[in-house]
Amino acid sequence: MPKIMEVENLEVVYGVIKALQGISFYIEEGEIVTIIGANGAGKSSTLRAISGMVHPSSGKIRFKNKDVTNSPSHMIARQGLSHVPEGRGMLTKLTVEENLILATYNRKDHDQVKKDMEDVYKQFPRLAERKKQAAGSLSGGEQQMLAIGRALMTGADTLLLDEPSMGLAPLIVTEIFAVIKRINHSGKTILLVEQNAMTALSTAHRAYILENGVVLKSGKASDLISDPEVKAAYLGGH
Amino acid sequence: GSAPSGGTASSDARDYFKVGVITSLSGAEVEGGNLTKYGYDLWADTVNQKGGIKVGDKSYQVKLVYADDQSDPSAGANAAERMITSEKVDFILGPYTSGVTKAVAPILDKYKVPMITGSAESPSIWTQKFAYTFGTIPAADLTAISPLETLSKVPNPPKTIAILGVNDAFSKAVAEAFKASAEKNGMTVVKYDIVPAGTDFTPLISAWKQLNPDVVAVGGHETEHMQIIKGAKSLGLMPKAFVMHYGITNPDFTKNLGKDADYVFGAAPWTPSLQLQDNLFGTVQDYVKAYQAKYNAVPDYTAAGCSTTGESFMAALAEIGAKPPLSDQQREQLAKALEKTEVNTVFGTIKFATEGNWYHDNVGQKAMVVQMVNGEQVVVGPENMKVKDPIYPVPALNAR
Amino acid sequence: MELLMQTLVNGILIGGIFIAVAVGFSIAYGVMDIVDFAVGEWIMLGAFSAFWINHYTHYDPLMLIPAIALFFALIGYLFQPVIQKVVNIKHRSAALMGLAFTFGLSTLFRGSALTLWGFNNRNLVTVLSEKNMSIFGITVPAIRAGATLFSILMTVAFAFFLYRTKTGITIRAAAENKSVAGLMGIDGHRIARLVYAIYVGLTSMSGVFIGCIFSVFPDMGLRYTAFAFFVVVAGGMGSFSGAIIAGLLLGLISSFVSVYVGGAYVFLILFFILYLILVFLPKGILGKGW
Amino acid sequence: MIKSLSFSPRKLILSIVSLVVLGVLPYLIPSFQLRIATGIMMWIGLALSWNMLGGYMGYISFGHGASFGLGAYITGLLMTQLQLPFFIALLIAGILTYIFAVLVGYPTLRLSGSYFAIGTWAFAEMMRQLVLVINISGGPEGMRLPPMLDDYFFYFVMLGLALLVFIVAYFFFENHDFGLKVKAVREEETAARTLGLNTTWIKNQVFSLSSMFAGIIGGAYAYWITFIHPDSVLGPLIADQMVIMVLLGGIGTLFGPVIGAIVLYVGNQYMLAAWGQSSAYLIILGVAICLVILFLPEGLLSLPKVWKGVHRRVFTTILTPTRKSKV
Amino acid sequence: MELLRIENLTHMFGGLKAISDLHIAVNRKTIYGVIGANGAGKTTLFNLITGIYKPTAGRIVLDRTSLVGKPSYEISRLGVARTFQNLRLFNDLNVIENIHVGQICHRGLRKSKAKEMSDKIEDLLNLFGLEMRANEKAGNLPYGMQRKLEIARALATEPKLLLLDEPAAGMNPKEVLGLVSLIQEVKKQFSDITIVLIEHQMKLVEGLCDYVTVMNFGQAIANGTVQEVQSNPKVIKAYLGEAEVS
Ligand SMILES: Nc1ncnc2c1ncn2[C@@H]1O[C@H](COP(=O)(O)OP(=O)(O)OP(=O)(O)O)[C@@H](O)[C@H]1O
Ligand SMILES: Nc1ncnc2c1ncn2[C@@H]1O[C@H](COP(=O)(O)OP(=O)(O)OP(=O)(O)O)[C@@H](O)[C@H]1O
Ligand SMILES: CC(C)C[C@H](N)C(=O)O
Ligand SMILES: [Mg+2]
Ligand SMILES: [Mg+2]
Repeated sequence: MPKIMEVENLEVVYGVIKALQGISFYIEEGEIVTIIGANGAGKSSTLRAISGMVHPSSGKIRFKNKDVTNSPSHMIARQGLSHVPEGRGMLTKLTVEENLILATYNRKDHDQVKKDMEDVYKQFPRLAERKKQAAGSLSGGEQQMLAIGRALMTGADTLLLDEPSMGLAPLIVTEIFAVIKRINHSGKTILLVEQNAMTALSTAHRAYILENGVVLKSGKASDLISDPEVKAAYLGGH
Repeated sequence: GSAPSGGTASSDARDYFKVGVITSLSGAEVEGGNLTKYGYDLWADTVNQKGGIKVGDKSYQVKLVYADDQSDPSAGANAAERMITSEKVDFILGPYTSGVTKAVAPILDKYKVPMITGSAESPSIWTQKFAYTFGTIPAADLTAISPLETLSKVPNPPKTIAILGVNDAFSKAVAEAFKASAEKNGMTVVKYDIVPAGTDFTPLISAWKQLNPDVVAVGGHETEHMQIIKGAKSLGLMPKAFVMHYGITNPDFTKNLGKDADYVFGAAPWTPSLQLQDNLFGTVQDYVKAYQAKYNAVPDYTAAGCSTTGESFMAALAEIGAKPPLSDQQREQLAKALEKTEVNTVFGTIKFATEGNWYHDNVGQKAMVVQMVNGEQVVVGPENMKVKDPIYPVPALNAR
Repeated sequence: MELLMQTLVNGILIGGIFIAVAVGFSIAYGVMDIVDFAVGEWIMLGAFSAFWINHYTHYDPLMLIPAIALFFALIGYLFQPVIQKVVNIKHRSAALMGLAFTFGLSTLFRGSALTLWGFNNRNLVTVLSEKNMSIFGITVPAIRAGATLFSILMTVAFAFFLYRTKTGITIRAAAENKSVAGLMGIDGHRIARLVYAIYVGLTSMSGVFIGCIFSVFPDMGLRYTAFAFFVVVAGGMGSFSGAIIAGLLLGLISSFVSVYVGGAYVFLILFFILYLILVFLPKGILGKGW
Repeated sequence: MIKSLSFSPRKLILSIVSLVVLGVLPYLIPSFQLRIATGIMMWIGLALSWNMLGGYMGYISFGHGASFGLGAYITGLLMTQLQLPFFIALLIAGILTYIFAVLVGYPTLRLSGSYFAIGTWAFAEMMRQLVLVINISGGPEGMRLPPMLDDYFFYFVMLGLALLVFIVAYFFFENHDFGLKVKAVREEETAARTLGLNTTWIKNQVFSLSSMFAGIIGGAYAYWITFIHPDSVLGPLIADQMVIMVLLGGIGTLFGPVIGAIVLYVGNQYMLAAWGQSSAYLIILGVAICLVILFLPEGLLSLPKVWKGVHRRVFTTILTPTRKSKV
Repeated sequence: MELLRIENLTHMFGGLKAISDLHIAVNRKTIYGVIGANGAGKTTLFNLITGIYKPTAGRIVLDRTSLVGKPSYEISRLGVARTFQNLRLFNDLNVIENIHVGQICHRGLRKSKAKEMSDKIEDLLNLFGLEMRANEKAGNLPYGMQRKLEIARALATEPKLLLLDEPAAGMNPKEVLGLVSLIQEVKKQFSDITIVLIEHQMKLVEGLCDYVTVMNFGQAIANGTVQEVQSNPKVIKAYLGEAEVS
């Protein structure tokens, strides 16, 4: 499988704080790759840097063999990358429906759009019930569903998901990961940042362990699950 | 901050008169403010061409220094302070508006520096009895009564009148004067409104149309006058006459309204058609020519009133024989001298009242009634001054 | 009775002017939160450009409207990045700095107009200026009717555009959160530029009408800046039907107060009611939504 | 930690020195400059008072001019109608403005954001119209106060008021729990309420306090200029200038308003003096404001920071040229 | 023995019944869990208790004083503190100031020494491991730390009743265990505090809660100990799903 994304020595600095101190990793087409790590490890910063929400102080990001380091986020998005940010990035004044339509901004394949819309509503019936409700007044979980639904609507082939399970009921969490698997089977590449390390590792093909802005470990997810250190550090060691 | 003695002019030696002008070169009253500037500039130029102000056997050039009062009283007060204490001017001309005048006057009293305004006409200035503030233009309440007097003497004179005044010091005074003289001359006031600046007049115009008065009288400035005429035309209001005061003699009024400006009555203490002369400007016609040459517009009474303020000062200076720069004492004397001077100018005979409700205002000037005819101011009253008979009722706006 | 009707009509027509002033601003400010203190100056510049072109070419000002609108839209489009730079900073009151900046801008515009074109009051004449229609004794000045019609149509058009089209949604999205919009592939800055261009274009357009109705001079805009804010906010930020109703309401108040209460109290009552509306309908006349 | 009010000796000395300077200043400068200095003090006071509401609490008011005008007119009335001495009149004016603000505050502070800004603006315009139509105020004729023309007196009055406002801002808003409460309201009103802050009361206090100061200063202004008119003390320009001064200097800071007031007022006055012959100075003023904001979008106070920033950037690029190649 | 009692509580948003006829009784010094599907009405419940919304119907009683219709700040002064699901920190204020705001209105002894208060702050900083970031703006903290700061801020008011809305959101299992012991520590230090928490991470609920109410569509579909509800088929079907149980 060809690499769809390559990241080299990525550094992100906020004022004085060095959130990322030169991390490198890659993603192959059709993979699910997960990044796990403690609070403040730099997971979100990594995603923000890739999608152009923050500009790295150094390092290189290649997406589909194009250098996208420092290109504005809307340009990156147009190349088929969709980022579900931490805290869901609701557009609170827009209705549920408008949030979803918005995501299709750059799409031309209108009939496919219709299908996807139906899929999303089938996937999250709650959203269907709330079409006309302002996104801001949704419950935390409903918002999370909308955020993911919106990412699907962009028709992007690569998704960056920042803690998609956050604030979701266990039942829904299982569903969400099922969804992630399914859309991955349908050919989408996924970079998944998760706190729910166990589920993440059992869903992903490969994983990177991030700490204080550096990559500690990386490898096949199945291997890392059984790695004692990882167990101890992230799975609440049993 | 060496206070009241702060104006010690004698410190710097100069052989010209330094004259401060405070007027509205920006802000709400910018238009009128610039008219006054035209007037003052023309005086300075003429004086300097003629060799300057003659004191004793020597003549001195004049130099005007301007200060914009931004149409705001406090800015005016600051300007006065600056003129006197840092520019160290010998005397002051201006301002355009009554409001600023009232804020400037106390400062003049403090430093004992005389000022003549060639514009401010609100009677409320003179009742304050400021010692160092003078004015060449008779207060609005004196001038605004004449038009209706004249109209009351025409064959089948107007019986009903609607009066509107904009709610500023000057315009309100005019409206009040209109009301007084209307009642005095046996007209019934069918509607009387004092409206804040910026009001849209169309509703009132419609109301007048309903009441159909013989005369509509307006106290305001050129901007409002133009809006009234435009509005009247578009809403089909046509009284037998429009009466206004200041503003119709403002060049823009005729320039912008063309035919529609015609037949409007106004009060003016001065018109270009007067047969007067002085030894500075020559005849009124010469003055008008000079003015036209410089600004290609016909001067109105504000401009003339301003141009001639200087002549009173010239007379007073000659009287006390003070050479520039004036000392504090001399400026004090100058004010005293102004109270005595009586000068004949192209504006008329300027003499300032020394007591009464119009203290230091030039009350001698009789106000004329003018009517616009083909863009010209024609004097139609009072009897002893009129050139033509007033045209009344006037042709309808849409029938010209 | 006739007077009553006439007063009603006058009120609506005055309201038309208020709406005209606010139509562009309701997008820039109401939707996009672009605080601009130079609304009145765009009006003034629109009026002046109509005056000068008409002065030299004698084309009817109303015919010039499209050209002027386009021209100023272009100016707005080219100029917006400068304002953007001011507003972009990571700072709690970034939007406010835009206000300070545009305050400087309005001073600059007025000063320039005053210096370049002088203080004079100028008259802007069009075929409509003289005309008026009379329907059972009610007189309707053509030019005012034109202005009212124009502004209401424009407002409705934009309401539709913003709430019923995809582009509209993207504008509102960009307005709320540029970076999230960016993740959806929307160029927030381009949108902001677009909106500003539309606003400046529309506002200069209204300037032409206002110039025809009243007269043209450097300070003519001062008063309208206030009313632009009043109408947009009283109508409810981002609510277009609200803006229309607010404008008409203010117009009707002015008209009825001058005739039936007394000219002196027009603005007193106008602002009092405006204040009450804001306090008791804190989300604007219609509450939220368009 | 919780700021304690222990003056560092440096601070103490600095304050003493500046106080001395301000005290002797009037005897060193000509009376026009003295007049400008008085104006500066007045605007510093006004800007600081606005900043309490707009800066620390984040409630942007376009109606603060109303308090200024109200104070001016109350003082004027008390001095002309009741022949009260200036300071008594000023005191009463302050109290009345405060009470008035408390009453107006309750309905008005239910608004927030743009709605508050415009609400206050509408209210101020209403006040102006009111004063224009009632008789006791002299309406459009304006009102004259007994002239009292001692420049020193007014300089020290304004200086005193400016200091008063400054001290209140310093102790209550910068170094006191009250200030923290106010900022909490600005940052997250709901959270603040659930932490036990009676935000309604806090908001009303700040509103009334800053209005009161504006009112007192308005009273002093009236006596200083000796003539007040609705358009000059109740016009929108008063409030606008307060806002612009604060933004120009640095909103929500202690010295921002001070600097903003000095720069804008002095700028305006001297450009007026220098180019007052024509309206050109308006152009210069406008351009100046635009440039400052453009290059210091966080206000003049950020000048040193920006300056350092420039240095740092230059430095890093010099020291680590290799970086460039990496990116 | 009983601190909080909720009876017949109902709340409507327009036509939508977010809470309908809810009954809850919380005993002193216990940790009470509220779990349930997304949109079940849990956060709304907190908003009603803390006076952010006014209930459409029903009673909320704390220590025999009714909270219904009281403004939030009074409720807080009666000893109720909370955290928010979508964080509501004073982003522009630093960590210490955030905590201090919590103290201001709650020193029953208004004049209590600044020293004393700053010590309390120190303790909270240490307890929550925020001492390193003490002077940083709250808005710049990583998500997890922001959550902890909110709890610390709430505790600064020294509440009788502490409401936590998804305190473990955005924490990995290890961190969740950390939080469990942290909250237990809190219970030790604030001896007579009572805690009601909303959470989706069952590890936390298992680790802490003495008693749980499960909500769905605004109603309580089950009450009991964690074990009881976890084995309740209704709960499994509506909330947990098979995965969690097996
Ligand atoms: N806007 C910001 N300003 C300053 N520092 C920041 C900012 N955003 C993040 N940081 C810092 O960068 C570091 C990494 O943050 P990041 O959000 O990437 O961590 P994370 O792995 O996503 O943590 P979490 O699991 O809590 O989301 C943290 O120390 C955080 O404090
Ligand atoms: N202000 C509001 N207006 C309209 N509906 C609302 C409002 N707030 C909440 N709701 C609706 O009420 C229901 C309950 O919301 P609530 O936030 O209490 O759910 P929750 O139990 O906290 O869910 P989650 O666990 O996902 O946070 C949701 O369906 C939500 O859409
Ligand atoms: C009309 C002007 C000649 C007078 C000036 N407007 C005043 O207020 O007195
Ligand atoms: Mg994160
Ligand atoms: Mg919730």
